[in-house]
Amino acid sequence: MTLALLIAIPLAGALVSAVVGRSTAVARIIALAASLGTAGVAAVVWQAYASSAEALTYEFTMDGAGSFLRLAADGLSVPLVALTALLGIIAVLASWNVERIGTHMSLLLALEAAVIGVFLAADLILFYVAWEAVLIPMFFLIGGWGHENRRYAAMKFFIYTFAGSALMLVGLVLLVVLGGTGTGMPATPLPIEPASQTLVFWLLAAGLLVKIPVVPLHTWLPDAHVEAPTAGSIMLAGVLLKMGAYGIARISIPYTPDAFAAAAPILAALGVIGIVYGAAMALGQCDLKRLVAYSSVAHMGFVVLGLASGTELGLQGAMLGMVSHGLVAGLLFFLVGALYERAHTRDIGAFGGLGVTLPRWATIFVVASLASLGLPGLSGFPGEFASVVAGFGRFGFVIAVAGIGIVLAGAYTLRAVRLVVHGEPAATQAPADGLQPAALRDLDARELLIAVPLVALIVALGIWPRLVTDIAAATLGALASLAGTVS
Amino acid sequence: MMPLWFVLVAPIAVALVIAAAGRGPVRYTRWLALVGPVAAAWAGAERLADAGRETGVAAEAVSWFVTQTGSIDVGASADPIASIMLVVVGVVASMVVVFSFGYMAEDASQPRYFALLSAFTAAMTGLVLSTSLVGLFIAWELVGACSYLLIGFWFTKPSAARAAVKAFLVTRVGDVGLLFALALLWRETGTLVTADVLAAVPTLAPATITTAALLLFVGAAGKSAQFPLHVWLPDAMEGPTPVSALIHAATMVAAGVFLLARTWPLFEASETARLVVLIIGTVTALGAATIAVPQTDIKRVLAYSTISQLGFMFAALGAGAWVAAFFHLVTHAAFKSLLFLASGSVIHGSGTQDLREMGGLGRAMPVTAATWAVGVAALAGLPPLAGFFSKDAVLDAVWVHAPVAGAALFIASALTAFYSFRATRLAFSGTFRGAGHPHESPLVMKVPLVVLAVLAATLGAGSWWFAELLGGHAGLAIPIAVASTIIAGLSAVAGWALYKTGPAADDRLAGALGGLWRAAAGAYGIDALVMRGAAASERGAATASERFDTRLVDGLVRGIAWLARRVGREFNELQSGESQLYAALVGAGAVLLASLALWLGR
Amino acid sequence: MIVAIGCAAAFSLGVYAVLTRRDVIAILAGAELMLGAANVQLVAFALSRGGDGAVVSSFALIVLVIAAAEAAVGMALVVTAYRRTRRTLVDEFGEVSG
Amino acid sequence: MDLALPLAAWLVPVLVVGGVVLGLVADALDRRPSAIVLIALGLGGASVAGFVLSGSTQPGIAMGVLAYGSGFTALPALGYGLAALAVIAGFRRYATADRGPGMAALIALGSVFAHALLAGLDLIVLFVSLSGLAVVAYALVAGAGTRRAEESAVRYFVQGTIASGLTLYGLALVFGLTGGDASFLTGSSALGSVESRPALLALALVLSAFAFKLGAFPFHAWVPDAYENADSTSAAFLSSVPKLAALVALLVIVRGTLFQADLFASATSLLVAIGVGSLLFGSFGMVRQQSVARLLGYSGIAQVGYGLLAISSGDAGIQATIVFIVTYAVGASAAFIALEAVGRVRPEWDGTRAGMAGIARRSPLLGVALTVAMLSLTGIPLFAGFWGKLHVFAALLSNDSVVLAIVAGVAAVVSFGGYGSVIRAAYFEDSNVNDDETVGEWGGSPLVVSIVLALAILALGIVPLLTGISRVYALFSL
Repeated sequence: MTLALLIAIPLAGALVSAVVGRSTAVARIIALAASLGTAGVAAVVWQAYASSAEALTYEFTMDGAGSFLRLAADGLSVPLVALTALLGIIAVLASWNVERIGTHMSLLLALEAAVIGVFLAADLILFYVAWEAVLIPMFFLIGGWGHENRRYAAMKFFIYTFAGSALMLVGLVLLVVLGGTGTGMPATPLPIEPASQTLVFWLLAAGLLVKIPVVPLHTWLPDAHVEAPTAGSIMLAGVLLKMGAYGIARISIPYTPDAFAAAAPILAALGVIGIVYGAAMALGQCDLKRLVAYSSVAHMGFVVLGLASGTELGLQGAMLGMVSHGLVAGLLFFLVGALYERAHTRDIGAFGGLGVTLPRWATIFVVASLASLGLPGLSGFPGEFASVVAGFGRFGFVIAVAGIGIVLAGAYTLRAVRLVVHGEPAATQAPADGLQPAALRDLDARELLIAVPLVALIVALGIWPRLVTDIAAATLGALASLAGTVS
Repeated sequence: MMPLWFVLVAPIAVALVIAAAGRGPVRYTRWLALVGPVAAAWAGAERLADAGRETGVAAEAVSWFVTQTGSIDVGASADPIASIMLVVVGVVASMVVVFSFGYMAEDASQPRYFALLSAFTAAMTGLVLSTSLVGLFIAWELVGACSYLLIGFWFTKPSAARAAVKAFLVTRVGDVGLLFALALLWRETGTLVTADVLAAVPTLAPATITTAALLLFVGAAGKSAQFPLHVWLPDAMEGPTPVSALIHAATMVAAGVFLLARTWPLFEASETARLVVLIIGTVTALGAATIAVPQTDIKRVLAYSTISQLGFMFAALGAGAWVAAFFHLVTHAAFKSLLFLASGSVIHGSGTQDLREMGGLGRAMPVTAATWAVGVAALAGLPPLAGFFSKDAVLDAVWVHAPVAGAALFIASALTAFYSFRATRLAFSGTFRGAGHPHESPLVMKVPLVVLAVLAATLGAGSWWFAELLGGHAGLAIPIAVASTIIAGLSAVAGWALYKTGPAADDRLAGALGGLWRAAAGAYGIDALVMRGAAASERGAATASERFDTRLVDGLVRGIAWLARRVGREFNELQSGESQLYAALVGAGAVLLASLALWLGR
Repeated sequence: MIVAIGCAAAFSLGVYAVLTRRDVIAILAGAELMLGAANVQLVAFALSRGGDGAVVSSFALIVLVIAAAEAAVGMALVVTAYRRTRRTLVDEFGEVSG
Repeated sequence: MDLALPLAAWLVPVLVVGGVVLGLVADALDRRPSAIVLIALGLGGASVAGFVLSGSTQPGIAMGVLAYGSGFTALPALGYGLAALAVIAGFRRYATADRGPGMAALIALGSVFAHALLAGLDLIVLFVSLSGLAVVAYALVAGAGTRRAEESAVRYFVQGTIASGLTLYGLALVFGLTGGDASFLTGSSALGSVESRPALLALALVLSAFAFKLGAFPFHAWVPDAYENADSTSAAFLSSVPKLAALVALLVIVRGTLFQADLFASATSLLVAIGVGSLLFGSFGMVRQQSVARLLGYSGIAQVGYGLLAISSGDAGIQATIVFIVTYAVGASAAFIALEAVGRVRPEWDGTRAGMAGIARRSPLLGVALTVAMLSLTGIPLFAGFWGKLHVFAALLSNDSVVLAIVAGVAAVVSFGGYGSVIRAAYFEDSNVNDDETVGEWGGSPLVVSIVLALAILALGIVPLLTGISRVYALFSL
């Protein structure tokens, strides 16, 4: 029953805040209450799963009719659900003073409910319904609260993902037709006959790879991020990108293992290209949000590499990579959003010397940047390390190309730090459109309430990654054995 | 017995306390920064004292990643070389902290400085104590990060910010090599605990061993600034001088040598890897020595000197004598940190870093001058100071193993003596050419100088004890010792004499050596080349992202959208508005269907 | 067999009329001709295949009624269009397109 | 011929006709609003009765001609319901225009013809209902009263004449081939054993007759003009009820009765040809449309493509067609009625996307209704349209025509180019016209009706998620 609550609470919150959203105070309270409630339930689910270690399931049946509403939480989904719940609170807090706050909060909570739906779905049709349902609130968040070319970005975001998921729907239905066991996803699904596995795998991959995103299919991400409001960006980078990788682990590996094993080198190549390409692109950006967007492409490249290796270490690396990127990207987007709220520009050149004018902001930004470039002791490192080591174990020296990406990651992150935090305070530089350094006030209590817990989690996960991997170990182990190689 | 976890955790806790306490009580909280180094030195000394009795302290290990097939563990334990390094790190760090009380007295953000120093000590001890390669790698990158934060301490200075980024990126290139060495070893041996890996070495294929060794060496070269990854060290002088003394003289740069010493069986098994190390070491030693000669900034002289001395150590490693290299590392740590602190005191006193503006400081800063002299003598390798014994061991080993390399090192040691005495003469004798009047540093800066001077002088005697502890051959190779002393002495005198007339001597030498002098001054253009490459790559990435990403990939997407609209326009044209065309369409459609049906049904 | 050919000819004549004549009234006439030809074809073909007379004739009668209804509505449309534009040439109505 | 037929067979049409008669009498007495109300009541009553009866009575065939019970009564009931909603939505329009009640009556009669077409199992009934619907359609399009409407009506009529000629010719062939036996049930056996050439010609002609009524690809020319120029409520009726009836009738004929024999195996590929043609033509044609009604016209063509593909995919296609057409009919009429509401909220709306910029800010409920309709037509989950598309995909894939499924998927994506642009216009464009002074009011009856339809779409979208498909759509199964 608790699983159903995980979706019901944010949905209820969304409906209520949509209806009553006129007054800002009420909307804020409801949104915060809903997100906190969801986080509470997520903690209960985490605890329940950790102690019992076998998947919690829930099926909604109304007098015997076969329902599609089957939920299940296991090692793969519990960490991601917890991440979604946490980022939900962060997103709500980050959009404290946004205009038309009622509808904004309801879209945000609807988005959270849909994403949790994807992670908990134990039914192929419900998985697809939740997958598409995520698009609608995000489309309106980008379009409604975006900046100059928000319309183009919203349309591009929707059509890009919808095109991928249309093919995915064909794949899913083919899976149901071939599988023959109805639309439910049993705990250990049996793979479909090898002949059509390749077709189904690549149909599913169309939808999943667009969402990760993998390099040739990624151009929607920078536009969507630049235009999305802060809360939208936090959720988009924090959880939406994980749905693709989750889909591969949840559906592609168990249902089409042979095709997955055959496609693993291609996936690994795409991952490595993503790492290098994302980092190279980020190096050339002068808009902070585009820079973080491209860095997300690079981070998800590591996750794909980890998945492609098919080994348990690789999968754990991918899981860590997903959770860590959720925290790091969420924090970075929050910081950039806070800066945008104050300075109304995201151009990297407009800043400088923020270390002096905004010490608190600068410190957290440096910590987040170091985590983003994968410094040990912070959450970025374990995921990357495990993915690279596992990827190397499986594919050998071709993975060394990722090394370039790792160095470039250091380059673009530290370039951003150098241009924004270091150097003389902006007073001496030409202030961009009347940006007086005095106008910039440092992070206030609310913003610290968001940033500090995230930093604490990033450090904790960096020092002791088994916080996440222990939960996921059992499921990932089973998946690894399915994916053929167990090393 | 000082527990190892305390040595690691204490400095981190102290760092947090100092940072949290903020500017107010910094006068008192900064003394806490001594806790880490003293603890490290104490623990190292304790373990060295009873090294005789093989205590075999149980390694407290904990598994970082657990998979069904094997786990990646992280642990700490102190074996002899680790204990020595603990002492080195502990002593030098304590001296630097005490020196910094004076040097950084009026700096606004002292809490951040002392917190970072303490964090660095923790990272360095972590690196030294780690029993698994993963633990070592984690500490390795943390050390790199602390160095980045400390070089860029005065981040308002754009040059410092750039130098910090450069240092981090160049060492990151090395770290990537190390990462793939670990990945290779994990794939081949299934474990990353150092002892198990080294135990498995005989079973590995030669090619794997060589590749792993070379990758490890890439990591070491990055951190220890060996050619071609040496470009970052001279720029790292942008950081505060005590930082240069601690990080860029004694501890971090020595990590490369320590890594090779720690994984020695791997190198021992691969002839080619050792050859590469020898070549790179020798080239770096000689190259850096030539570059150091014409330098005018006192800290850059010492920086290139450090690169050169590290070249000596790697040459010794290449020649197979890792004990000699390790001994030279210890002595070098002592006298080089002394020289850096002394140069700090000189800069603090005279207000300038440029040798041409100094002069006559001997009289104004007697203690600094005296300690500097001891350091310089040790660096030049004049008996009976520590440098003489350790350099002699290195020269002996290299000469026996590869005479050509030995000769090159002899030339390098000659140059070392020359530039060290040139700097001494320019700085300390003659009349003060700079503005203002130099003054001696306060007591809190003089004490560390004296302590380190004593160490630099007496460590030489330790070579017997050292050899017997680590198993190298004791004693002094007399012929080598005599030859090196003569060469060193002659070049020292030459260096001292030539610069009687002060900086003018440089122009005379420049005239005499012509292009070579200018080339050496510009570090043979390598640095410029790398910087131009980096800038070009950054611009390239910008234009690439503009051209490739937005035009090509996005263009493709917009193209598809345009195609859809274009097809749409064609269809809309079909709706031209004439009624008869519509009617004809209906008729034609029916005929088409009928013929299709007939044809299909035949 | 003759009837089939005859009806087919009449039908195609009707179609030709609808497609080529510019005057809407002529098009209406063509339409009537088509329906009539089809009706005769229906009756002839059904009877030749042994259809029961009553059913066939009732079908034919209904067809006639429907044809009349269509003609009526068609004429109504033409009249309303004529009353507004004073023109009955079909190709002058080319305002709606795209 | 026992006259004690079960209620389900005759009660529903009688209610409608009764309503119409009373309405026309009221109109004659010059009390137009009550006329509209009476007609609407007739339709509404019929719809409710239909749904109630469809569940309770045993399916059977009345007078050998008209099937009733379960699907055959429920689907017409849905038709009547949609017609009733169209009339209610157009209440102000019909109550004021002098030929208003006539239009409402036409809609009611049209839905009766649709019932006959859908439930009829006899060649004669088929021809009567096809022609009847055609005549009603011409009148409705012309009824809008604008020059462009009349012109579209004339053009529609010209095409219609050829189509009905072909239809009659086709039926004549079938009638002859079955040896004069008009009934579908008994005729199909005779058709099986007849020589192939004329039978195939007959099949082709009957298919083209239905294709024209549905507005499928080669016969689609009238659709964009008719939907754009008819007034929104008649377009709502035209785009949903006749299509519903025609598609189900086609399903019955091709899959259920007449063209059963394996001689007609080629029917599948014919349907696929027309289906894919309409799918592509509609989807791509829709993307550039500025006028929203015209855009919905192209979308109608595209959606029929899905229906035809469903029919073409064998037995699995039967439930798929039913599910698809129900969700499409509700979606299409919701869309057009929402346009009517836009007309009311912003009277000077010129029918284009740009014209309705920022309408959602002016009236949020209208924005929601529009969005729900658009997303349902695109086939996005949580909305009724998704289940239609899902079943079409499942049907196609179950007789492993993967390529067709992919084409259908791509077409859905392209179609979002059109649907999405409407949502974009409603929400994200800033309206250059400041709405407060305009004379438009909150939206009136069309807004209420479109909200009701939007809720229906949401219910049809979400309830199956909880209770599974069978329970909800069993009602309509044949």
